[in-house]
Amino acid sequence: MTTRITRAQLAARVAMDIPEGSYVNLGIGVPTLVADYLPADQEIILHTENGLLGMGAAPHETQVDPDLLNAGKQPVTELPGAAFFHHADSFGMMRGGHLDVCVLGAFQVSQAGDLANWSTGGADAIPAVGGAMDLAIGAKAVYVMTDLLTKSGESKLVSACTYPLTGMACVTRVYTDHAIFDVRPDGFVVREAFGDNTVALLAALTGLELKG
Amino acid sequence: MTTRITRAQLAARVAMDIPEGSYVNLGIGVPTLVADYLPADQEIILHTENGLLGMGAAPHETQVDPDLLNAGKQPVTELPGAAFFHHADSFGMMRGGHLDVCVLGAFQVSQAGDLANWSTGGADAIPAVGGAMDLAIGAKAVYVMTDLLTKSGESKLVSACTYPLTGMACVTRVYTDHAIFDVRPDGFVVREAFGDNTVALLAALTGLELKG
Amino acid sequence: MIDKTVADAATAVAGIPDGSTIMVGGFGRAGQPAELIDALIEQGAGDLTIVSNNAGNGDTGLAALLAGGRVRKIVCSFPRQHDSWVFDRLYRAGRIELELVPQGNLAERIRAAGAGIGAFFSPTGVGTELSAGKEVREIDGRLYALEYPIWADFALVSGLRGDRWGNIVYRKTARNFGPIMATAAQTTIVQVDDMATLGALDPESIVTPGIFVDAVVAVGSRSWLRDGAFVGGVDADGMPLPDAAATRAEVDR
Amino acid sequence: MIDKTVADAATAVAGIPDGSTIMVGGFGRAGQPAELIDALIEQGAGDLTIVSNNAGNGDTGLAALLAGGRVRKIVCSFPRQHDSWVFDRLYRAGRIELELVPQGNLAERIRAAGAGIGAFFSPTGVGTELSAGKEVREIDGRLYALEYPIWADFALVSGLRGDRWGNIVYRKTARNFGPIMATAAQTTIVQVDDMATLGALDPESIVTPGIFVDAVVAVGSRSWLRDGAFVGGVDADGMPLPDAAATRAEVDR
Repeated sequence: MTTRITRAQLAARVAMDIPEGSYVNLGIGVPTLVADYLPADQEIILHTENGLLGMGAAPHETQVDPDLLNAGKQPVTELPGAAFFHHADSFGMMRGGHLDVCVLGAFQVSQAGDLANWSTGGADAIPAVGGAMDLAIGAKAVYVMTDLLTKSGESKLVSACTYPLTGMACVTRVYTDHAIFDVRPDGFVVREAFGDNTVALLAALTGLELKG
Repeated sequence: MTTRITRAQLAARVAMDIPEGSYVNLGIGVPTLVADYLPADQEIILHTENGLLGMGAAPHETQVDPDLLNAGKQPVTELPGAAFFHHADSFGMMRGGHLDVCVLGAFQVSQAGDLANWSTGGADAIPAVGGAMDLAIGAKAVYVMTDLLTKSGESKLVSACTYPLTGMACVTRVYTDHAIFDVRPDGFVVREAFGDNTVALLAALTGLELKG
Repeated sequence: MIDKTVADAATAVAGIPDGSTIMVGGFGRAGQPAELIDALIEQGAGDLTIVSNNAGNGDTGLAALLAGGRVRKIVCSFPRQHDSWVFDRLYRAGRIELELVPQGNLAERIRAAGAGIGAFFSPTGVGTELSAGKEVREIDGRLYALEYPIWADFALVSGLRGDRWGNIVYRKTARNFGPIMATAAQTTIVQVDDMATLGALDPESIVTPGIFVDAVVAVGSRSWLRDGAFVGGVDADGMPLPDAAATRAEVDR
Repeated sequence: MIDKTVADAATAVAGIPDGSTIMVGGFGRAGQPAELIDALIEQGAGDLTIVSNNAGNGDTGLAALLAGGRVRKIVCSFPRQHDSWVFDRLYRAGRIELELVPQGNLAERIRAAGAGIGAFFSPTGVGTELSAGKEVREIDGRLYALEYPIWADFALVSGLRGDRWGNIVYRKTARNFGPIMATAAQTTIVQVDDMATLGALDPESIVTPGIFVDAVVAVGSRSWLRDGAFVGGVDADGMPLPDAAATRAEVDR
C-alpha cells in the first residue's frame, strides 16, 4: 500500500524546510499554498517577481488594490519592511542568485536536475513562459513541488525530460506526494519517504534507479 | 595677426550652442566654465555622473554639503526637479545616449574624431581615467573645448592622435580659442573662425587640410 | 522653461506612425497605461509591433488594439492568460506574430537598450527551445546565451505622478516595466494620475528621471485612490465591487 | 525575527579574512563608509583586493588602509587625486597592483555580478589601451568590448538610514556605488546614521532592499545633519569650518 500525502500536507512539509530569514519565491499555482504553512511567528520574506519583496497575504475583498498584485496577478498585501522595484532589478535579484529558495511546479524533472514546467509542447497550445525560466535558475535552492505521478500514472521523475525544458540542471530537490528526492550529481536520492513507502517502491513507480 | 578669444569667451560661445531643454554633462576642468554662461532664463539640465540630474551652482561656503558633490568632487547644489540615482543608472544614462551634449577637454582630437584626453602616456604618471571614456561616447553630441595649440605651439587637432585614446570617432565638434571645427566623415571643417582668422591660417597652424 | 506636459492622451499619441514598435508597460492590468492605449486605438496607427509582458486582457486596452487588427507582432513573455481570448484567437488564426521571451530576459534586454549595452550573456533559457540558435558560451563553468537589446520607437508607460520635467514616481507593483521601457524608446509618453509642482517630488525617490521622458499626460486619479490615499472598493481589474459600500460597512462592524 | 543590526563597526567587520576582495563604496569622500574602514584598519586583515572608485584621500580611511600595507591590489577608475599621495607613493614604489577600469564599466561590471550577467558588450574604452586584449565585436555597426562581472567577498557601504531587515536609503550623491556594490558581494555590510523602525522607510523609496544586506551598523549622524536636516558648517571633506558659526551669523545679517 503506497502512502500519499495531501497537497496541504505537502505544502506544510515544504514550509518546514524553509528557515526563518529566508528570501523565497513561490511559483504560480500549487507552490503558493506553501505560504499558508509558513510559521506565523517567523519572518520569511516573500519575493514576487513583478517587483515586491515582503509580500503579505491576500487582502479582504473590499481592500483589493489593483496596483498590488503577485506574479499570478492576484491581489496581495505588503508587509512592514516591504520594498518595491522595477522588473530589471527584480529579475536581477533572481538571476544574481540572491533568493534562498524558489518553489516551482513541474511536468517533469530529470535525474540531471533538468526541469520541464512551462510547455507540454502541444501543437495547438498558446505558448507562454513568463518568469518560469528565470525562476528555474534564480535561487540558491530550487525546490519542485508536485505529485510524483501524472493522472495517467506516469512518473514525473524521469531519466530525461520529454517535454520542452525550462532549465538545465537547476533543480535542487523534489517534494512529491510520495517522498522527497534530492537531485545529486549521480541522480535522485530519496531524502524522505512518506509513511510506509520504500526506496524499492519509489523505484518501481518511477522506473528509475534511486539511492536511499 | 591671429585672433584668440579668452577662455571665458569660449565658454560663453559653447553655451550659445546649447538649446533650452538640453541634458548636458560638463567635464571636469575647463568645461565646467560653460555653466556660468548658460542663460539664467532658460532651463538646461546638468548631469553629473556621480548620480545627479538637475545640478545647480556651488553653494555658499557655509552651506557645503559633503553628500552633494559633482564629478570633480566639488560641492554643488540641487535644483527643484533634480533626481538622484546610483552609478550604474547614471552611466547607463550616458552610455545609452540619453544626454544631448557632453563638453570635454582634450589633449588631441584627430580628423576621425578620435579623442585623447585622459593620459599623456608618461611612464611616471599615475594613471587615472575616471568617467572620461564613458563621457567620450556618452552623448548625442560630444563637444571638445580646448586651446587650439599647446603651450609649446603644437596643434591639438591632429591627423592621428599620438597620446593614448579616450574614445574612437566620438567627437562631434571642437571649440577652440581660434575657431570652431566640426568633425565630418572627411575630416575637420571650419564651422566658425573667430575675428580675422582664415581657413588658410588655421590650416597653417594645425598643419591639416581644412574645409571652410 | 521645460514643460513636457501634454494636454491629453490623444495629443500625446498623435505622432505615432504606422509600423512603429511600441513598448507598453504593465504586468497584467497593473501599470497598464489604459488611457494612452485607448487613445492609440482611437488614433488609428497600424502594422504595429508591441513589446509588453502580456498580450492583453479581456476586450479592452491592449486586447482591443489587437482585436482591431492593428498589431503585426507582439514581443512578450506571457500572452496566455485566463482572459487573453483576443490574442489566443488571432494567434491560432496565424494573424499575429509572436516572439516569446522569458520575462527576465525581456526586462534585461529592454534595460540593455536603454543603457547602451550591445549584448549580454544571460543564463536564463539556456538549453531550452527559447534559446535555440543563440550563441552559447561557458563562462566560469556556467552556460550563458547571448541576448540582444530590445528598442522601441515609443514607450507608453503609466506612473502615479509626474512633473513638468518628466520626473515620474510609480505606485506599488504597477511600477514593473515602466522605468526600463522609459529608457529604451526613442519617444517615451507617460500617463500619470496628476502633476506635481516642479521640486515637489522627492529627488531621492524619483524612479524615472525626466531625461527619459518626452511627454507627460495627467489622466485623473485611479478609482481606488482618493486624494492619493488608498480607499479600496474595486476588484483586481479596477472594476467597482458590486456592493462595495455595503460590504465595507459590514467589515467595519 | 530577522535582525541584521550589528552592535558596532568592529563586530561588523570582525569576520573579514586575509586575502579578501572588498568593495568600498564612495565617490571621493561622499558615501565612503568611514567608520567601517576604520574598523577594518583596526581589525588587521591584509593581502586585500579593494574595489572602489578612488584609491583614498589624505591620510585617513582607505588611504590609511593602503598606508598600512594591507592592500595588494586595487580595482578603480580614478586613483589619482589632489590628495592621493598615499596611493601615489605605493604605486610608484611598485608596492600595489592597479587594475584601472573606466568608471562606467566599473559600475556596470559590478551590477553585472549582482544581476547574474555572465558578461556584456560595452562601447566604453573600445580602441583604447584599457580595452587591450579584450574581445571586440561589431554589433549593429558599433564596436563593443566584452566585459566581465566584478564580484567581491565583502562590500562596505554607507547609507543614511536602515531597518532591521537591511533595507537602506541613501543621501544625495553619497548614493553612488553603494546600491550596486551591495548586490555584488557575498557579504554586504552597511553603515547608516541611524536605524528606522521596520516599516518606517517608504517601500517606494527604498534603494537597497534588505535581500542584498547582511549587516547594518548605526554609526551616528553625519556632522552636517541635525535631526535629519541639513545644517551645513563643514567643508566638502566634512571637516568643520574654521569659524562656521561666525560666518553663518554674518550671512544671516
